[in-house]
Amino acid sequence: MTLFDGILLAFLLICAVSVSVTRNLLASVIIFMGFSLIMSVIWLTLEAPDLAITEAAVGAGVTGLLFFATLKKIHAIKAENGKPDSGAPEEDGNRDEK
Amino acid sequence: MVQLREFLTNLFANYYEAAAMILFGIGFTSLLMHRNLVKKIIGFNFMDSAIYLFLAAKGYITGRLAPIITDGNTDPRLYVNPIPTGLVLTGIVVSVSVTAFSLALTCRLYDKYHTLDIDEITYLARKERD
Amino acid sequence: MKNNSFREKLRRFVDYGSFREEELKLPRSPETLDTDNPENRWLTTVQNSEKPVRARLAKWFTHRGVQVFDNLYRVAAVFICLTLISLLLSVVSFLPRFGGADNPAVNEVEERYVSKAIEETGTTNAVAGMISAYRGFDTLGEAHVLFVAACSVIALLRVDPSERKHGRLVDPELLGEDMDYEPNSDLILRKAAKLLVPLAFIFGLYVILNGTSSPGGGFSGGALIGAGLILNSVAFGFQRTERFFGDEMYHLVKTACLTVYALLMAYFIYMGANGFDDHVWLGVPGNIISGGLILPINVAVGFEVACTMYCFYALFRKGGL
Amino acid sequence: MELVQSFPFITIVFSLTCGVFCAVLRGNRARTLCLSWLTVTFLMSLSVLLYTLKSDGYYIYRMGKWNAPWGNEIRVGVLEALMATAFSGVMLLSVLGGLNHIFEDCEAEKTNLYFTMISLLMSSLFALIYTNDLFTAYVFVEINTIASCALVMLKSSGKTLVATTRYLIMSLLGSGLFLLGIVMLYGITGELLMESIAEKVREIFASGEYSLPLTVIIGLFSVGLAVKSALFPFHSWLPDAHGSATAASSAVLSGLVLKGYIIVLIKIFYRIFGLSVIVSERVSNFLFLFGFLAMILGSVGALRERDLKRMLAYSSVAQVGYIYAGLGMHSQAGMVAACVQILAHAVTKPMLFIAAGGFMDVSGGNKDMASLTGAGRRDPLGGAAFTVGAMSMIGIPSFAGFMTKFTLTQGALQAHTPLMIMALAAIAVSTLLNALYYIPAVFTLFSRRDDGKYAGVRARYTPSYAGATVAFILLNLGFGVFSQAIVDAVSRGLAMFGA
Repeated sequence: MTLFDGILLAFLLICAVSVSVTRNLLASVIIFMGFSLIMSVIWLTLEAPDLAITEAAVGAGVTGLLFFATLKKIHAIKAENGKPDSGAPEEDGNRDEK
Repeated sequence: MVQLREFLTNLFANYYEAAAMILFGIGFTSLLMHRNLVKKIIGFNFMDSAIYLFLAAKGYITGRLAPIITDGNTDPRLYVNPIPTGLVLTGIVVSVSVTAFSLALTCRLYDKYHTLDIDEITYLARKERD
Repeated sequence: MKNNSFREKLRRFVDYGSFREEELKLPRSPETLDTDNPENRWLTTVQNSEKPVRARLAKWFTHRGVQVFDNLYRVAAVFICLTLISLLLSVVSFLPRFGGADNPAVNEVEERYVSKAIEETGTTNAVAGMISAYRGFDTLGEAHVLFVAACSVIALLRVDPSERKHGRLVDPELLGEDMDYEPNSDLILRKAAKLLVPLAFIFGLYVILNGTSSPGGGFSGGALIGAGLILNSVAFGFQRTERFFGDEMYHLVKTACLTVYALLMAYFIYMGANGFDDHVWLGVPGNIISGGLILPINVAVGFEVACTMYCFYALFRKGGL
Repeated sequence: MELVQSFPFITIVFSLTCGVFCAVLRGNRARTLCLSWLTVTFLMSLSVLLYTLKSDGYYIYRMGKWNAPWGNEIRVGVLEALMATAFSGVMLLSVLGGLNHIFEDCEAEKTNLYFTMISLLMSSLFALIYTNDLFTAYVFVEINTIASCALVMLKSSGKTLVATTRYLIMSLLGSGLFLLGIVMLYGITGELLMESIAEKVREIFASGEYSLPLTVIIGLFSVGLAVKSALFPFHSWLPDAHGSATAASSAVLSGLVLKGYIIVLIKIFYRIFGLSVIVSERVSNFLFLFGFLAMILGSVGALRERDLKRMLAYSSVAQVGYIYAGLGMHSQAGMVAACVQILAHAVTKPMLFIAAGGFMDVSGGNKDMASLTGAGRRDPLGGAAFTVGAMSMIGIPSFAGFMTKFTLTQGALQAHTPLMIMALAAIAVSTLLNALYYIPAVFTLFSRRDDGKYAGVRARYTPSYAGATVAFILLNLGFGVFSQAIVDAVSRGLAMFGA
């Protein structure tokens, strides 16, 4: 049980708990990307280099990006920046009808 | 009292698996309890990462190297167990696919109901049907 | 008035269809009825008692039941998860030691993957040998999990090209204004991307090609190339990427890669199962052309993962490639 | 190794490729490709069934150059071949039956994706039936999950989106627990192949070493796969998902997808742990209890429903309860009853959903019973199919459903007394409840007193719908009449199904 592993695992648990606690979606996505980076470091300490590359490229990279794209798509980010919401789509401006 | 001490020493010995199980519990909680869809999906990712951490920790053998045979010495006692690494590689891609699918669903739901709260969405859908 | 004979009651209970308010000329619902009028009051009492048990039960479930269920659900969820964590922790304490050399997982199955990797699959990376050659069927299923997810995201988020045809969107409101392209992404991003994008492609290609001799392989290399594509489209806008990677190219690459992969695996498995020698040159372990079938498989999976990752991003941002 | 022996492998791999090609073709070309490939897989599975019946044994088909513990392998016996044939036949008929609905409900250029999902679902069902390796089962369970969620979601309406999200979340919970079970089992045995795990488990169980982990692992497998196959306490997602999907999707989901997970559970119980371990771990009592509750409360839920498709969905929950009750009787006869119920329900429920789809056509697209009055008279073939299905669900002899109740009662009689009483009571009560909601439904469909809103509408029979309903009726009658032959085949298959 080296100190380094302990710190990494403790960080994982702190990330997990803090995502459930924070109200702000943007913060939770950033914390999730941090979590994913720490995971790829842990894969290295567990002697699994394949997983480190994949987790770094796929975990923080693509998944984090998809979360940001979703948040942008649902205006969460725009609302946070304090910019007035440029005309939120009116109630029934959606594509699929019944 | 002795049992508790023994339980803790065992837990301390398997610290990777213990941390993975606590992470699994937290992920399972947020997937079950959170009403916000994005939080649910992040919870699902935590749960899956916890299972893969547990699996990879099962394959690790102290004092051995990653299974890349560079110097032609194929004595298995020098290398870590490659099976969990292969399984986790498959698992990570499964998690990405499921996350992309559920995020797409979240976008469409927000498009239609303008909320991320799954209970509110179910209520709106039920009201819409009557 | 309706006759309350047993046959009529049975008919009404048995025959759902006839039980419609207007046919029995009952007022629509008791609340809207003005109960001060003596004649209606009689009707409400009759109507309430006559309403079959099923409807009253349904009414209770839909209104009162939901709140009860809601806070019950919260308490139950916390309780379930605490018991789950404690149960799993107690199980972990009984499991074999972490990192022990005599764990049950260290048996002759694992030894063969490492010791025979070079001579049987021609790869120095035992993990790549295992997931592509020994247990190749899992990874075939794996590539198709990604394909299924890509198809579902296409089905969900794809917007008809006719609405996006002529450059500027026909109705930004319809698609939400975040769909408009990044008109003027700032200078830093463009300069950084100019350097990083080619680097990402080269590194991704390196990781794919060296999958058989160094850590990497189809999935990680593909994800790197995908990330490079995404960076390129973020920095320079979608037109630049659309020039060389549009809808048709995406479908062509995806179908070609997956079919080549499935055919290679079918040939490999059919030959292996029937004991024929599949005359695959295993190449010189250690350099790029090694691992027999694993190299083409890695390349196919790599490009499929790359275009799927970019397709996810493009679908989320502008509903189509 | 004759060519017939490699048919199972061919059906799995080339169903995947057929899915890939369907995604690129146009709607109707994808339809022809998918339907023709489904027919080919049906014929291939049939020839595998005849081969296994003739050779009366199972064979191992190794997927690659290396033998089992190192490479993957699939194991084909009489039971697997029978399930594969029934599943591919029912899949073909369901897609044929709901064809016009598919083209109506899905958006124009997304119908080809529907056929992609169908062929990928078919390949994952084949893989789940044949596989002999736990992690391969997990990978194809994932394909199954995403493809079935996509099938529900492809019908473009707000309600299906909500239903899909809830279905996906519950399914992810289930597969998370299932994967945790696999990983822990790998932790204590070090194996992934079912036979070698069975050896290690026998040693562990004899030495009594990892007693708590073994119980927790069995619990994880049961709860994980029970959540995915909508056993009673975890069934909240099923009525919305199956009620709001298109006719063909709900037919495939209720009839086949739920069964894929149960087959994996039967393999885990029967092949890895063996009945003795399951009995001593008392897990099967919980399964029997949940099955018992599902049989009763599933039917009560169906009684309460006014929407025809949601009623059929609730009745699926009850029928899944039958399977788990059979599993929970921890006896050979109970297992046979469970497998027979898998086949009988797979043959009956899709017919009901296809008929329900046909009724929606002739009554202006709404599903509630009030407007479906007299729909059976306007769509005679659909009415006949629905009646045959209802009779089989109630368990009238000479229909498919009867042999389930018969074998279940046989199994119950062999169990020890408290279990027997509960089982017999459950069968009686649930049969009564089935009758209480199927017979009024049939009466409504054929009642003469519809209010004339859709009086003039006559069902215009497309060849696919007519052919599918007639074929379903014949299949159901065939199952009913030759039930003894099927029960023998199932029990013979189960005899060699074990390690």
